[in-house]
Amino acid sequence: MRAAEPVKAPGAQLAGAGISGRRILAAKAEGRAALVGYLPVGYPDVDTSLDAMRALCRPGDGPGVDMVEIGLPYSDPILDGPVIQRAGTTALKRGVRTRDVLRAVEAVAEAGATPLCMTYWNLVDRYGVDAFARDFAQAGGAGLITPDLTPDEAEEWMVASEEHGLDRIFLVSPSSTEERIIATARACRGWVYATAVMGVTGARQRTSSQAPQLVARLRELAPDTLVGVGLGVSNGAQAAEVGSFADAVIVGSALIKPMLAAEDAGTPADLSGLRAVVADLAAGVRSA
Amino acid sequence: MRAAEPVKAPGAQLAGAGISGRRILAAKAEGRAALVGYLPVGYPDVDTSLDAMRALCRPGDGPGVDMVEIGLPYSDPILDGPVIQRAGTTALKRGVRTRDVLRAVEAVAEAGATPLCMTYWNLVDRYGVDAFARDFAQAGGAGLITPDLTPDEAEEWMVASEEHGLDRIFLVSPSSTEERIIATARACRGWVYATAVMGVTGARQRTSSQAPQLVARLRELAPDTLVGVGLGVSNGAQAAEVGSFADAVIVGSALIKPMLAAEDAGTPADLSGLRAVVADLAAGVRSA
Amino acid sequence: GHYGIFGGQYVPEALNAALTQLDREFDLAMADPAFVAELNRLRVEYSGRPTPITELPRLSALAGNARIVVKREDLNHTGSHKINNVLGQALLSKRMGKSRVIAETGAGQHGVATATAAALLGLECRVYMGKVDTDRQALNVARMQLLGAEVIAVESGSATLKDSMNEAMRDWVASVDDTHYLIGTVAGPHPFPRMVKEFQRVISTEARAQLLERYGELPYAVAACVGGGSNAMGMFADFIDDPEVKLYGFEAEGDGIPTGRHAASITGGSIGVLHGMRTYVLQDEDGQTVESHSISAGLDYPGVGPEHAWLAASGRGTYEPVTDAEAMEAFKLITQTEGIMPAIESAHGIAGAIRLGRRLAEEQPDLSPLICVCLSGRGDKDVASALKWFDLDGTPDETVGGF
Amino acid sequence: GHYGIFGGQYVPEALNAALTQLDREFDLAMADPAFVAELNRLRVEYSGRPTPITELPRLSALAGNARIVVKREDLNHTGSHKINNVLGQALLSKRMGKSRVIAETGAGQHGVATATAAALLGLECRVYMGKVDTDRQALNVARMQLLGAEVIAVESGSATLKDSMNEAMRDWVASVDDTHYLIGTVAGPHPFPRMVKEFQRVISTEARAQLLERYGELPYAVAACVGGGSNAMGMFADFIDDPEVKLYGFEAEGDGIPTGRHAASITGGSIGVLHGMRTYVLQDEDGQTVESHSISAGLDYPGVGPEHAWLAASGRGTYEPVTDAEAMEAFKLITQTEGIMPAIESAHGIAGAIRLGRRLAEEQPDLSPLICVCLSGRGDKDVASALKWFDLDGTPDETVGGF
Repeated sequence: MRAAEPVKAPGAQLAGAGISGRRILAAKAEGRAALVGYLPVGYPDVDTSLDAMRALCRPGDGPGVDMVEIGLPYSDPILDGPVIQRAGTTALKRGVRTRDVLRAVEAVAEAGATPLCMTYWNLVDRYGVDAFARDFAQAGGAGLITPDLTPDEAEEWMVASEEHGLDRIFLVSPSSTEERIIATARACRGWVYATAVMGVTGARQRTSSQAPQLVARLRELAPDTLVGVGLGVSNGAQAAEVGSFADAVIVGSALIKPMLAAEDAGTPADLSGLRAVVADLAAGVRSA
Repeated sequence: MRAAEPVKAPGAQLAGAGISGRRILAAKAEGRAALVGYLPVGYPDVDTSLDAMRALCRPGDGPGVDMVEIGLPYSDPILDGPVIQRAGTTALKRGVRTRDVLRAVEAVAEAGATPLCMTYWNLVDRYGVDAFARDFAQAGGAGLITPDLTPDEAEEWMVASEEHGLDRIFLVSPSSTEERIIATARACRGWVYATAVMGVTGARQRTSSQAPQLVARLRELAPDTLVGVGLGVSNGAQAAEVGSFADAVIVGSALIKPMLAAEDAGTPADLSGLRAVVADLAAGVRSA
Repeated sequence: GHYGIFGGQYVPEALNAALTQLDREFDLAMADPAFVAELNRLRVEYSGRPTPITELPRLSALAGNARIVVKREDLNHTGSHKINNVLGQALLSKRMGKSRVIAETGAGQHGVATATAAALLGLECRVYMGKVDTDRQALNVARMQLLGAEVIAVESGSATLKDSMNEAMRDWVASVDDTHYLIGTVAGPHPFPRMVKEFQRVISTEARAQLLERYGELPYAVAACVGGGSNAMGMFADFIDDPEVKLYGFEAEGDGIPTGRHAASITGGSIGVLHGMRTYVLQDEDGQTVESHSISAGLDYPGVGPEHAWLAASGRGTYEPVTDAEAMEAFKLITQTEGIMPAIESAHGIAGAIRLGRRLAEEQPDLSPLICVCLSGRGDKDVASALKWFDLDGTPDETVGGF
Repeated sequence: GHYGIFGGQYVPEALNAALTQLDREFDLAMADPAFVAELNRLRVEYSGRPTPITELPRLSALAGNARIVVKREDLNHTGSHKINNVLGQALLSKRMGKSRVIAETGAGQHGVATATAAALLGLECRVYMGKVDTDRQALNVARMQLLGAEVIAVESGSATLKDSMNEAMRDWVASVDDTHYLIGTVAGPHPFPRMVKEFQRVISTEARAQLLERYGELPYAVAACVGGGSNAMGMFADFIDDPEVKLYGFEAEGDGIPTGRHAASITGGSIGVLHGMRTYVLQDEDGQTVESHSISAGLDYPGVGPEHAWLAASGRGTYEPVTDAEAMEAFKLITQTEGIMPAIESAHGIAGAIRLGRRLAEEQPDLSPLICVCLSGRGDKDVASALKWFDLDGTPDETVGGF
């Protein structure tokens, strides 16, 4: 573990920001936090999931998300709450494959948002880390969010991400030590994913009081690092609140819920609920 | 255990023979073995069981048994085979009581046969050994056959039987040692019950080859003792065979079978089957 | 063969030779260092003896000032003290040249233990079990069959333990030449009560030494549940000659003695003859055996070993009844405070010890009595009964991850 | 935290602090004589250690020239080696000031063991168990509840063991402040594989001394079944540095590797990341975990402890698969020849040892190899499975006394 001295990454605003960091900085230039929306590829099926991601980017007349966190469904998603589990498990049952993420990347890029991928590590490991990085970058992807890969085990990924110019978004948590916050921020490229609560994904009634504290610790220990806050944001008001102290607001379960509701209603391709939530969130990050 | 010297009971033919021994000697005087028939009191009900015992004594025109071994049904009859178990268990379910044996004694005595009682010891123990002996003798009973009481545990019974003039019929078996055959014969009054086989009660296809051997050992070790042979005799021919070497032939299950059959046929009071078996047996002991 | 007026040999003459042989061979075997060494080897290497004693601080906190220690017979191979006896008798069978053993069993514990010893020593094995019991304990029937034993259901009488003893006796009368009847408790005709006591004596021999070593003193009392009474006799044996150590036997009171639905032969029975011995028996006015009732299959027997009858009558031992409800409360307490799920049999002993501890705290508040209870067996076999009692059905407390 | 390329810590950052604390506290505890003494006291006085080694002459006669000896972990309190680990981790939880433990369980053995240790030490306990497992093992659900634990059915994924691990991880991410996740095997993120190995090491420490004392030599091989691999790692630990002692791990081959219905991660899987570790995993082309299949619930896991992966990859250990059919044949053989009914898990180890003995008799007829197998648990829990396999239904062989 390195010594606990604040990161002064000179290129944080430049090379260190990576593709996705630059997108956040663009939002910052508009005086607002960036909005990151999570959707799993393959739910309710691959094609509809691509439509849903397009709807994330352009929900209607107003603005959409800045970045899409494309989730890769996995059999053993230990950081996911029930909503994402249901969507992911259903997608797997319906045959989604790792390679489908590449189509999703293209769709998101075409729709004007920055494509990231959120994936448990075994899927990348199995694909081959370098091969995945290569294909992902080639499809237009910006980087990976890795919920079960910390910098400690990331040697191969550091090399591959450098090689293929991909962002590395690692997670920090309220329980992270100073040393680890610094080291993780140093290992990231793009931004740092701050998990607002101790717990799994899922929309919560109230935003966490731990989130502002964690962001404050990050600001202090790694002042030049961009910070996205995830876990628990469910509506525009919460997005506005989080956007007031974070550089990016990440929303997942709240976007999937209307899709699950559509499926339950027998109209899985109906994205109107999703569009409404996105519109509310996009307005939220702009209202702060 | 006493030394292995042959019993020379001077009164074997007199006082030692007791009531039941004298009945055997009377049969002997006719040049035949005595016939002892077993029936449990209370099966199929008390009154019918008394009728059955009367039928044992006088099955029809011809002769019947010389003695009736009145069985007292017991909850845990460890020396009984399935036929007697069924009759006894049924009798208990229908409410037979220990005191009913006294009515049976009277009925048998009235019918001209000698009444004995075959009983597991706890029933006597519970009644009170002296009280039972007193009441039994008073009703006209000759003595007790005690399948689970050997002379070793019979101190109280020796006293009571002397007091009330009752016969003591203990069992010997093919596995009995010389010492025990002698001691048991000495403890008996009336006769000795030789169990023809190692096993429980029940009619058998063939008579046991152990029976003549056991009787021969008794004749040698206790020459003046009268010997009844039981366990397995089922028809006249077998009775004749056993009667050729024993002083008394004891039949049980073969008598109960027709009564069970009558119950199964819905005519529990029908004693015709029983009468036929008795007639055959009575003829058997007279044909040797 | 007698304990005061109790005990004896009330059996058909046909069994006398076998009982005499057994009596003699047992004495010869116990005097033969090779036999004793082999038995000891099996106890140590096969069954896992010595079993430990375990102090139960969290349970003791509920029992006045008592310090309750349990002797862990539940840790034996096959899960109870039963193995102590069957190893001894099975070895003795081999020594007598008998190639076959038969046994009676209630819920199946002694049957499983006998089948186990028979498999170990290559003996043929047949187990008699009441039809009522084979129906409700099908798993134990199969367990014996897996061990290579033949299981015979007994439909006569009340079709329970006492009838399976009767049937085993009937078998033995006919097969005594090549067969040993391996009785599972300190009951039956002489020499069984004596022999089984000696094979179970190891419980108290170990416990006495362990208590002295750990506490530097003899216990205030030793305690055990009593059905036939083999674990209790094993627990008492080496303490009988320590007059300062009280002996407590806890009988199964079922629904309560006044209800007539119990199995407390000493407290609620009367003197009689059953299964070859004179002892306390549950019987009616005529001497017919009355069915016993207990939630514990292993205590559900209408008689008791004759030496217990004698210890009770002579005042050396104290015998008290414990109801189903008291036993199940103790079952729950020891399970939840100590992580030891006892056989329901043993839970009667625990319940009695807790009651004793509480009573002593009132009567002699300055006393901190050390009470050693024989934990005769483990509760795995009784989980279904416990569920029923506590109205559980195996439903999880909550379900997550469903959609 | 790595074994060659295996092991590691593939977990959410949220757990890092807890794992780091655990790693440090474990080392401090093991260096603290008071902790070691307390753990040892519980092993001896509560669980009944040392467990014996038992030679199996009648079984060995079926295994070439081998002398098969079993280490009797089945004699432990709660019936398997699982207690060795839970006592250690539960004590450690208390030391870390955590008042609550959570655990995953498959058929329920580790859950019962954890609930037991929690009851003993007064810890709150929650057990996650796949919905498929709670449905088919309702008795074990109730057993944990009787011990005072809360049981949560997990419906996500395949609703079996691996999903209950996922759910326990999710709980832990949210509760790590006051909660210890008591993993039941040598799997999961560092330091679990190391810590569980150390708590299970007692198996081989005892066995090595016992073998040397009884036979005056080290064994030709030690053997054990391998699911997650905790009993095997315990059996191997003290022999790893004896190069002349071969280490055999026997994986569950289910219906056979070619059928795809098996649980042999080393023999029939590939390298991947699962449950926080890099190891051999059963996975599809994309890296999605594939469901494992074994008649033995305790081996029915699609991964394996990372040190086993390393022992296999390095050649120090030999890992072979054993089918359901081979294991059940061994289950029957040891039951009927030795009176020891093993857990079906352990029967895999026995089957492997018999096969090894026969193979050695052909290849090296002059060798009389001493093979020590870890008999990891008793078979009581598996009677129902065995019945089904052998097509028994608990019907007695015969009925007598009916009319």
